[in-house]
Amino acid sequence: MNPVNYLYLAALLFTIGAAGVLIRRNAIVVFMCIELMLNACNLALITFSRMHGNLDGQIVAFFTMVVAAAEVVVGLAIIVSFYRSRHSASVDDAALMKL
Amino acid sequence: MESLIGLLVAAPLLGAAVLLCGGRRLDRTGHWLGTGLAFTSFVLGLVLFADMLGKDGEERALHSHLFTWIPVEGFQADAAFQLDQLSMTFVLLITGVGSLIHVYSVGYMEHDERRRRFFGYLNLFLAAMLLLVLADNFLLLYVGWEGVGLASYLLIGFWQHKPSAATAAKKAFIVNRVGDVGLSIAIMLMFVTFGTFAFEPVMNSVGETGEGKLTAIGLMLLLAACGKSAQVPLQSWLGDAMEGPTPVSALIHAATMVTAGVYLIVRSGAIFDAAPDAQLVVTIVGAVTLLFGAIVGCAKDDIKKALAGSTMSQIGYMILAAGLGPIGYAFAIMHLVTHGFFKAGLFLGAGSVMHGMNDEVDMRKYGGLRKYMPVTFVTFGLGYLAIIGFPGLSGFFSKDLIIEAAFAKGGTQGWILGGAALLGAALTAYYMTRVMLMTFFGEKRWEADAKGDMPHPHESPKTMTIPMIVLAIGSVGAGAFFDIGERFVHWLEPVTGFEHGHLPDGLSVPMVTGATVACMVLGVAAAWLQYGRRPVPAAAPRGSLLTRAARRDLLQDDFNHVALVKPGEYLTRGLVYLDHKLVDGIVNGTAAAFGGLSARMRRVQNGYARSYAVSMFGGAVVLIAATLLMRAV
Amino acid sequence: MADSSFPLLTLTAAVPAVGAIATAAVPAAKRELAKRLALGVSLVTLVLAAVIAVRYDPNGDRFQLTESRSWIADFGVRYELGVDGIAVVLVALTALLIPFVILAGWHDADPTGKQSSRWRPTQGFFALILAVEAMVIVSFLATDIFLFYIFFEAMLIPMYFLIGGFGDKAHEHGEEEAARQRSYAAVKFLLYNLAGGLIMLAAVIGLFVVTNDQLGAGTFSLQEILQARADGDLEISTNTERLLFLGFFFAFAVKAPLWPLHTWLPNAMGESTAPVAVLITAVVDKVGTFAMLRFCLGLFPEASDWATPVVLVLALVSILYGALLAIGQRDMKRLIAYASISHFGFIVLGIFAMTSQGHAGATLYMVNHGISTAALMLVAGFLISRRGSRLIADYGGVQKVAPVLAGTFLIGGLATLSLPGLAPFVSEFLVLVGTFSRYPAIGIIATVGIVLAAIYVLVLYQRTMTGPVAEKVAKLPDLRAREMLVVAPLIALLIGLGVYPKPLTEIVNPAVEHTMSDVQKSDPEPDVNPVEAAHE
Amino acid sequence: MNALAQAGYTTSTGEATQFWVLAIFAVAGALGTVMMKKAVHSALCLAGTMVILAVFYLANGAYFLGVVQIVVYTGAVMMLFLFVLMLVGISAADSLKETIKGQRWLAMLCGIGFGVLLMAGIGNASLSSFEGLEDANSGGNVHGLAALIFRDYVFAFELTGALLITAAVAGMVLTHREKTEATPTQREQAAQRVRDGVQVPPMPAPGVYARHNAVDIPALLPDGTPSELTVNRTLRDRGQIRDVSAQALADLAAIEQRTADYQGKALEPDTGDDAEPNGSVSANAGGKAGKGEGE
Repeated sequence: MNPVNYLYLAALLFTIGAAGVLIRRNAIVVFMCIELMLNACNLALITFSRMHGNLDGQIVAFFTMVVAAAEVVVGLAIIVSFYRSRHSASVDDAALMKL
Repeated sequence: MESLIGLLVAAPLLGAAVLLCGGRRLDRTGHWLGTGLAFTSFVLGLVLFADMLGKDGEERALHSHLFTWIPVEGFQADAAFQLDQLSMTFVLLITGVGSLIHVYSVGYMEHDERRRRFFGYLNLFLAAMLLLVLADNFLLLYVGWEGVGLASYLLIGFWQHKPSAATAAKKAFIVNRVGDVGLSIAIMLMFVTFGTFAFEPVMNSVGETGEGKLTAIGLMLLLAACGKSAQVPLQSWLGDAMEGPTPVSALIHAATMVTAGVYLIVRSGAIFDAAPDAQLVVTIVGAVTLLFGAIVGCAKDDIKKALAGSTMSQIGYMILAAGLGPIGYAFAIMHLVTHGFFKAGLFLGAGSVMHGMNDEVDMRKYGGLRKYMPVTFVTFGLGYLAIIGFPGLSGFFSKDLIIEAAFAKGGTQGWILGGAALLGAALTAYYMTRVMLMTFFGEKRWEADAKGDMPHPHESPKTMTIPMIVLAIGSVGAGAFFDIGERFVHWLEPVTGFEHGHLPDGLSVPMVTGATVACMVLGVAAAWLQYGRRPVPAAAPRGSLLTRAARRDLLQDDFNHVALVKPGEYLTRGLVYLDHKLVDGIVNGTAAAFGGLSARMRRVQNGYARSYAVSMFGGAVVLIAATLLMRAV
Repeated sequence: MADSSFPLLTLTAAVPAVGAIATAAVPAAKRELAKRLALGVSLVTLVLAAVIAVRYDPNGDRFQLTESRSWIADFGVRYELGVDGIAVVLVALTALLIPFVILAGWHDADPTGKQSSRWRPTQGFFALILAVEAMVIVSFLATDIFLFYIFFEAMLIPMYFLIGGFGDKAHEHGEEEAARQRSYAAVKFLLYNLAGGLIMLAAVIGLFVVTNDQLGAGTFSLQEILQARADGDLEISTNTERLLFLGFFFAFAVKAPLWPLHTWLPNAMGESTAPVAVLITAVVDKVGTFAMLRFCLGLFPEASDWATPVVLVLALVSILYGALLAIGQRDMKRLIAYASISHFGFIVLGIFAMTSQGHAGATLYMVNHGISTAALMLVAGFLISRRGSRLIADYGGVQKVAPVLAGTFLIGGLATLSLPGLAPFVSEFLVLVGTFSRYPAIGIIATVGIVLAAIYVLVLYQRTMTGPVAEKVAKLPDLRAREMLVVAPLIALLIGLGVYPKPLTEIVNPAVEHTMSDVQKSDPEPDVNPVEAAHE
Repeated sequence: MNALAQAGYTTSTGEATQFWVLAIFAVAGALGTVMMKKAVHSALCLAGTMVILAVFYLANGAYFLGVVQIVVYTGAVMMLFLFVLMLVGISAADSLKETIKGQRWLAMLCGIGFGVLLMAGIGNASLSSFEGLEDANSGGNVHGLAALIFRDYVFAFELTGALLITAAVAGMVLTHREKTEATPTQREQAAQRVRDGVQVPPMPAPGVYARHNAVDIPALLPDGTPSELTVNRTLRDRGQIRDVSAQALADLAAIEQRTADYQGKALEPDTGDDAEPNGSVSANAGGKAGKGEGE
């Protein structure tokens, strides 16, 4: 089997995640979908590093994870405070950008 | 000597500048300054005349080149003067009659608080008219041409508080402008054809180009002449021009300006000689106008309008003569000069009558004035005899010569033109006798004017009578003086050329002369029968169809109104509407369309982060597709 | 004349620019100071312009007093100034008119008292006028197309504020209607000219690309491009040249304005104060016609030749259409605006007649039209400011109460109908002759325009100045000293240039010959070789 | 692994089978994450997918990252998610019914297009050849990474450290709520209740008159209708209220029936005195509203 399949898988997962982000209203689920996308990217990166035979891909994936962790912290905090003020975790309730 | 030519124009121009810019402090002395400067240029003219007589025929023409006016690649317009016998004739006429009328105006305008400005305008007119006749190229002539138009505009509308006067002035200027179009097109044609528009080179190289172009130039010049000299079809302004003060009518609309057209045609005689078709049209216009004016003159009750009709008709004679070519040029100018004398005299007389009658112009309210203003009566009478061509007086000679020349053209044309001229002579006698009888004979028919005070006619002051006397002398003697031994013809011959016309066989000079006199007698008799024997009704009878048409200037104004004015108004209104609705509407419509479009497009901004995300995602898709396509290509 | 080390041209443009900033900085209380400062600056500029006119040598190189600094090296944009004869007279015209504009607008921008004391309209007004002057002068001087373009567009900003901010208070439907119309006019002006400028920008870039392909290094320098064309290094393909020409021409036709792109002018001139209206029609719009003559003909001769028939027809339509609409107007400022449209038609006619008389006439026409319109419009402005109405119907018999005003108005009007002896006649006749000698039919039709001109001028004069005195007019004061100071010199110029235009023609002629050689045209020969008059 | 070194193009069949089996589960998990109605289930599906990904990492020779994936993601991050879920609780946001018109179809369209394009891109990227990580991982994967992190990427590493700290602080700041005024004493609360007049007595306890007193069972009013006031608000928001009123009413009816039988007379007059409890119901409704404001 050619490891390119890993890339196909990554692409598939990324797409699914993206679709989830667009479809779901619950902020937390949306967040999970984002995590899913990140993971898909990581998989791709790691496959690349294997293809090119050096570890830089893994390093990038590593940083991605770190950043993702930080992002999760902040994002969830935002969700919590938003819930406090609105009693809702729906992204559609934050529609202040409406004209 | 050449330098004097410049002074000739400069003197009245200076007067105009000083009087118009001088302000109130000149109000008391201004009119004498104007008159003095007019006389100055008259004296200068005499000096030059004397000098010219000193030389013989061909060397008499003087040239003075002041400066290059418009120097552009391939286009040389000079400010240069040319004083030959033709110009000299006009200079003397203009400055002489002009000076007399200045003097007359001193008395006539005495009670007008804007007299200073009036004299300023008069001087301006003199300057422009002198420029017109002294210019040595058509472009400079054009300057004078429009200059006299401006002066005439200012003077016709001098009593601007009267809407009728303002309208008449505007009408005169605009109709003249139509003629000016002709003149400027003629100049352009000359430039394209000869590469220049100075008199000498153009006339010298006439032979080197085709007749077609010359005909075009000639017709365009004729159009200009029609505008300035109130010839059919551009005659409509002259009648209304009588709104101006009477001295103006005498100087500009009888003696000098209106004859500029004749000058133009005679001056460019070489062109017309080479373009017979154009000449034919000129004669036709002349003949038509001389009848037209005469008919109008027969029906008018307003003394000045009647005289205006007569002027139109007399200039018709001149144009007719000028159209006859070398046979007629000299006679045209000669009639022009004599007409300048007697018509100016007649107008001044009319002015004197109005002066005594509270500015009443309706002849039906005159009558029996000969007892009250004898001097006016005598001078006016002499002018009257002169214009109807009473044997021995100047009109007799000049008009008779023109009629002979008309017959001498030969063929049917000759007969038609001559017949028209004869008929004109009869009509002239008729309407002038009518004026004479209604004004000075019969019992008095005076009425109180609008302010309710009865006129008590009296003789005018010396400042007014003296010029009338001088002009009367001129109108008696000038013709004989000119005609005896063909003095005038020989004087002009070097410029205009001359050839004796030969009457068609079966005609002889005495026969023509006799016919003329007979016609004159007929006209007088007819008028006496109608106005001399029985009293003149105070209210004009309804009259025949022709009479009524003639009272309305043969419907010329109605025609212009229907044919030009109304359509013009509709056109402008329509265009204003279109400009607002269509041209502007398209622009504003586009703007509105964009407004509506954006109003729809902002609906996309529904504020939901998710739908924004969709558009982002879609953008990403498009980008990837684009990159892939790029790589595939 | 050799390239002088002293940057005279830059100085001429810089003086009003600096003056504008200084004027704007004058504190609110010192209003009079601001006015005097602005007037002084404009006079200094006039002196400098005179120096240019003196230093310019008609028989010297095509472009003189040139300056050249590198600006945006990557795109070959240079700061290049230089004058040819046409630019000299137009710079002189601009510098000459601005002092009169400032004098005429002396009280137009005095605060009405409603605003707070920090409100400084006067300073702004005069600063904006000076800014416009500076930009116009640069665009006349620039020989680098990109530099020209920038100032050609930048002009719009101060003009926008002058029109929208300081409009004519007199309006039949009261103050707020006036304000509405004003902002409408300002926006219309801006959008029209921006649209034109946008298309021109595309053409400018296109030109750069072309030069970049063919000369190796792209350039905006007019002189270099002309040189390259002359040497045959630059061969623009027909279609490209036509497209570029259209891009340039559109912008200039909007600015000039040519039918049917004209409708912004009546609004702008009608709603703005008389001095600003003069600024628009006598100064700013001249950039358009000037640019047609310099850039359209200079850069794209073949394309100009190709477009000539259409342009001539458009010009002809403008002449007659403008005159006819002028006859139909009820508002005197709009009437003068439409008259200007007619005159711009004459100018374009002269430019595209491609004869030296036409070109010389068009150039003189720009100057003369500037002066005559300024005279007429400023006097009209004085009249309007007295009576507080722009409607012709509200006047009558002014000549009786204010003879001097009426007289100057009449002279301005006579100049507008180009009476011989006044300056406009010379240029108009040259244009007509130039057109006639190549296109007789068009020349004849255009000549009809002089009759229409007589009609709209005299009707205007008759309705306003003559007849019985209208009520509310009876008390009108005659011209004041300041106003005389504005009008008298203009009238003197009209007469002077009408009688003796030689000084102008001498400066213009060589430049005209250059342009004629650019378009590779020569005047049509007369049928008969002119026989030299004896006294020549 | 060594086999893999020679055959530079394909991987061992073992890995292949592992990939195909696990990939299916991974995709299924991902789909579950998106589709599950309840957030908790989504979280669990996601966790599953992540674990599978961790296995793939290991298979790809990224041992360190594989472990980190399990520890950090599946361990820490997902737990964090569950905590927040517990805080926020379930809400109307969970319903999968789409509210924005056309959103779902657009999303689907873009998603499919995106996926197809991406795969096409990978497809024609001609990535046939690849060399494994043998020599890269020769000194051990962790050493290799460490060498890179602390030599080449040390600066980025430092930055991420700073980033993490900032994030931690941010989390605290965002969730921290400053107490502005002193908590009202019992007396003040009582005074307040009397002042705004609604629901003067304390909230009724859940389960009153009900069969049993579970916390999610509303108390029954004298006429047998349930009073939602008696149930915790979070439960109310989630709609997790077990309504037993019907049964209670049935019992009540049975009791009355029995009484009636006992007394041997029909029960007409009983309906008249329903006015009072109705009034209390309305009062309760008002009280509910009042509580709403009070929050």
